[in-house]
Amino acid sequence: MRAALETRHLVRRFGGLVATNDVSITLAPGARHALIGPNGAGKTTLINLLTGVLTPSSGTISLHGVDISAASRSRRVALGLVRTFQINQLFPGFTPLQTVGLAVSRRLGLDRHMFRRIGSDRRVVEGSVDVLERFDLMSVMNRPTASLPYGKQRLLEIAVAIACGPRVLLLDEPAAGVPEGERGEIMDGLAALPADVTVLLIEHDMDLVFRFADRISVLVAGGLLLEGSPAEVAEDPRVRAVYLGDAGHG
Amino acid sequence: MSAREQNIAAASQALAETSRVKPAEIVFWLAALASFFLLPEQHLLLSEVLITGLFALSLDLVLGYGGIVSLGHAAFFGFGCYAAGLATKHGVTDPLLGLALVAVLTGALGFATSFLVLRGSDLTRIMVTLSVGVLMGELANRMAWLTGGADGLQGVAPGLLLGRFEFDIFGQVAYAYTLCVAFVLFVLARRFVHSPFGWSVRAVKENALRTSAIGIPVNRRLVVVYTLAAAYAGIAGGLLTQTTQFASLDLFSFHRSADLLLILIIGGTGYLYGGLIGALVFKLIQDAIANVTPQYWEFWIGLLLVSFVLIGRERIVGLPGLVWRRLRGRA
Amino acid sequence: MLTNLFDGVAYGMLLFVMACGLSVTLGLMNLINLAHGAFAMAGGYVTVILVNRLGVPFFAALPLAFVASALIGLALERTLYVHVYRKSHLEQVLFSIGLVFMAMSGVTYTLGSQQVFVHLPAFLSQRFDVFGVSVGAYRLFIIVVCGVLAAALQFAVARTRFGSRLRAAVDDPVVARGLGINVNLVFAVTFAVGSGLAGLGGALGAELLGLDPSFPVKFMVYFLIVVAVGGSAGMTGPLVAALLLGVADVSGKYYLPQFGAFIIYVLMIVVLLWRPQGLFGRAAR
Amino acid sequence: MIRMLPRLIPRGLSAAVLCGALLAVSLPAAAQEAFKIGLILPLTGPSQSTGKQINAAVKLFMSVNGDMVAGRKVEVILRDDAGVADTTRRVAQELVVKDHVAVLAGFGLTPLALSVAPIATQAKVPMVVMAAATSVITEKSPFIVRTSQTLPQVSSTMGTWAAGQNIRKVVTLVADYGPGLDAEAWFNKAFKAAGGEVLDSLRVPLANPDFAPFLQRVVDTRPDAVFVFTPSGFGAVFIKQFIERGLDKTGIKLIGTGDVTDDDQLNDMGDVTLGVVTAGPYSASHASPENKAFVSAFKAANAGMRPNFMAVFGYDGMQVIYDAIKKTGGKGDGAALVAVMQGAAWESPRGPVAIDPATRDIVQDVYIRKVARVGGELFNEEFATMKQVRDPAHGATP
Repeated sequence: MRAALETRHLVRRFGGLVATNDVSITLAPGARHALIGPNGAGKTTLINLLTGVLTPSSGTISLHGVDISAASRSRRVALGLVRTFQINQLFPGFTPLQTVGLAVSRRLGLDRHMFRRIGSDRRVVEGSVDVLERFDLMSVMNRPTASLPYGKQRLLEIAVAIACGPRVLLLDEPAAGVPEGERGEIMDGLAALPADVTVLLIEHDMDLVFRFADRISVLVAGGLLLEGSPAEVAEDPRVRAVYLGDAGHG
Repeated sequence: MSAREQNIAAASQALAETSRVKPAEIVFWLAALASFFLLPEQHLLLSEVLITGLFALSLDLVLGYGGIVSLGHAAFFGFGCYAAGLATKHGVTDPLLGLALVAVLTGALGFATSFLVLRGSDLTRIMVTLSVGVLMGELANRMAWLTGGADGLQGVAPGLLLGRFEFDIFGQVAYAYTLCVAFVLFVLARRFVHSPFGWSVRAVKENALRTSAIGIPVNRRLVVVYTLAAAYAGIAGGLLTQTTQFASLDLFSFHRSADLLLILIIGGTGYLYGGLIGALVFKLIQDAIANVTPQYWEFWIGLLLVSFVLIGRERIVGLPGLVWRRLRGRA
Repeated sequence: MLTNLFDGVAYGMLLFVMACGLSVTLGLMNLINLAHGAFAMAGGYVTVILVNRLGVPFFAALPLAFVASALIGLALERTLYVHVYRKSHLEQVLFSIGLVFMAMSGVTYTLGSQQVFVHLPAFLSQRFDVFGVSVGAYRLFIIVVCGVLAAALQFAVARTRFGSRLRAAVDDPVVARGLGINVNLVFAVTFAVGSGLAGLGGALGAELLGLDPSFPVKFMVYFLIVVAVGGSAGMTGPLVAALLLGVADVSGKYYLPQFGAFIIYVLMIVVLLWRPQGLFGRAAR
Repeated sequence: MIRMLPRLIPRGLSAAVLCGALLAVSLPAAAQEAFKIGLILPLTGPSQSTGKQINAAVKLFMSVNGDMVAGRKVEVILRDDAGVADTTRRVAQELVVKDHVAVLAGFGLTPLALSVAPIATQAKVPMVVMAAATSVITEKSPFIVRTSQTLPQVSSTMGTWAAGQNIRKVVTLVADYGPGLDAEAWFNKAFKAAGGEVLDSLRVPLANPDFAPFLQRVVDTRPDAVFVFTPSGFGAVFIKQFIERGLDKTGIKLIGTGDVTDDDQLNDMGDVTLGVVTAGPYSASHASPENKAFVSAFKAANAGMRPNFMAVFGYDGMQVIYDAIKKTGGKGDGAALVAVMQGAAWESPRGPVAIDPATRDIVQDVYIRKVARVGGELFNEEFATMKQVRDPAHGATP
């Protein structure tokens, strides 16, 4: 079986500093894979390498067998690699419906139409409703994004990504900053992710990681410390030493 | 109807709602049409307002939708003016054909210079647009053999409009022509901003990072909208030359671009009518102030700019409405 | 031609003194201030009034021009500018254009629109030869004064306590606040000094560049070029940019009078395309 | 609704033509009201001093001569164009269409005058040019009459005079726009015709703040004299830098047109202007009873402001218009007014002047003057006169 996402010996240097050190990760299709590691472990650099913000110093990235190491950002999205952001990157003046509608239009290749009204194509409306229903955003679909509660904005962040029709989804700390009371919504949102989408989750919230992931990779100082099932990771003394014992401050 | 079908109907309606023609819009254009019959003495002024409004609309596409701060938009306006004048002088006397030619040429200039504004910060963009404006003005000045230099482009004599109507000294034909062109361009712009492409341009302004993350090529969108806006500005300039039969270097001046920004701020950005309404209000204010203190009206324009920023546009524009509500509430 | 080089350097130095305040306010407060030239104009007019009407000696008028412009700058910073720091660049542009318009018509109203000049002391109007290069005394004076100022500024930013706070505040205002630096005070002082320097530049330049109410618009582009090309990180960039601009402008007009007006703009566009953050700018902010 | 509008508009067009025809018919009926003069001046912007001077002179003329001529009340409608040509054009058009003015006057700069020329022709309204000085203007419409000056007129006078003063080699330095090029071309032509040699012709961009590099070229070329034209206002900077560069000490003489040593600004420019020789049609110190009366009345009415050449041009413009109203008995249409303006001659504060019947351009004495301090003030002291100079450019090429 071909891997959904695979990195081989990925290295990124900034001058003398090695931010990503020989990272090889393989995600099977439909996997729920989590990436954890203390601050400064190189998680952000890795996600930037995967999405094309940075180019690797050496090593390769492939998506369903296609080498995307040098592909542009929008090309990667077109191939099905989509991300969310740790800090919300939304359109504050758009409504959730408009936001998702635009993403769906793009997915359907309708975004270059200049003289057809957005939503005049029924597939766009249906696609948008699918996503909004899935993440329980129908009730707020016509409110400006900036006025939504933070939890809903976080959900929208994921919803937009799903609206792009990803085959592989990178979730960058989806629960970051979400107040305790709205955490349940996020958990429900993650549970509602389509089963055929491969997910790489980067998260500090260990509770969430262990409930969600079936595989976990631990990143320390730019390199991969170990990879295994949640149980294996939880029991590994090295992980406890470098990370779990420190989780409260991570 | 199932819940899902209801949801789809609701979403479909909500998406259609944003681009629905509102009664106020119909009133606006009916008023514009009525002005043609009811204000024959104001046709010259109204033509100028409309042309300025169209010019402001083109800046709105760049600024209000694309989020690019430009201080040199007059470059395209001026280029359009000269292009239209030169086309007329060198054989393309049909006004509509000339306008089409101008749109293509200015669009090409916009396309070529759009790559300059893609890079860098707001300051860089301001500098580059400002410089392009100065350079265009200087070019027009230098190429006096072609443009007439500082004396302006003389002897522009457009042919009959549609082969039938001569541009008369009262500005009747000029106003009718300007009104028609402005209306057509407005309708096209309106369709454009409500299209998926238009939304993707707005998205770039709202959040470029997210826009690229959903796979929309940000730079290409900006290039297209910049090119389109340049063509619009060029057409506005072309209209000015055709209706006044004249073009001058002042068209490129910094004041034009600065006034234009003020117009857009008065009228509001990002809903297309801002330019047209702003141009009208600006002209009225300019006339009113010029009647009181002809030499120092610039001071009041400056004060207006400062107040708009410090007090906030909403509060100033909303003031009449607020007073009205207060009065009505009391009555 | 060494005389041209000399003239270009004098011109560039003048531009540097006028524009350096702008570069700091841009770097520090992320403020695009198109009204910077208005402070230079204020300094110029203060000098003209002091010297021509009140008979104050030229050398006494220069520091007074600095103080007056700095006070105007401080007053405006505290009352108006402080409200626009957090606004968008577009609003800052509009706001400062508005200020320029008000300053211009204010001066026209009170002092008239004609060009004015400072009556210089006689010995500054001399001209002499240095190693065969013909040199104007006033231009030499400008180079010396501005050179000393540039050195002093460099020292102040690099070595003094205030300078280190300034650099900290430029790098990261949030962190600087956390370290107990009164960022507001740093802003205000910097703005005032920047305005004062612009005023001093205006006072020095009135004679060379001509002073009339359209001064802020005429030279706005030049100031912005200095900042945009030089970058807003520190004093070296703007200084080099100003000198480049001065020399390029003067020699362009000398050797290629037909294209003199194009050179600086083309140069600037090329530099900004090559390095959008300016010659000495930081990679990103 | 929106979709219907385009179909409505062509119908609006034909109605427009109808409206226009109606208005055109109603025009002559307005002729019995006051005689309206549309005065368009740059009251704001960089050329505002021109507007200020002419406006003051027009007011003075009307207070001296009254506002009733040949039984008609004369009314001046003053409009500001800020020195922007398309505004000038629109304002002129409005004055003709809405206010039914009988005469258009003013026009501070060449492009402003040129932009209005087609309107004068189309509406058959006389257009009295009171400032703009490029030769070609009067050829652009048979309704244009000029009472100011032309640059070929003064600069060719200077060229001829200079060649007779032991000045053999000259560098010219002009502002790079229409009038500047006119000045350059006609000075060179006259100077060369009289045996002189032009070493270099420099053109300075109008927006140029620094003359230094251009002056350096002058120094390096070592001519006997440098001939200068700058629009009034720029002259001061130029002379400052001329002195500052030490050109006066190198023996290079400074000659130019009267615009450089504008009477209005001469005192502010200071002693550096002493000895500068210019050619011009008017000096505030012109010795004639007409001028003495004019200057003192002008100063009295304008808080001591000294009249410059622009003021006299405006004053004479009103003279031409008043004369034309008188000669046509207050009943003449545009063509009749222009017809009587052609060939008009009178004694102006600047000396004897006339309107050339063939070209409708001014014929006047051009004086060679030198800046000198008289009674504590700086003046352009006239010391040589070229009698009744016509514009040499009409019908000729430089």
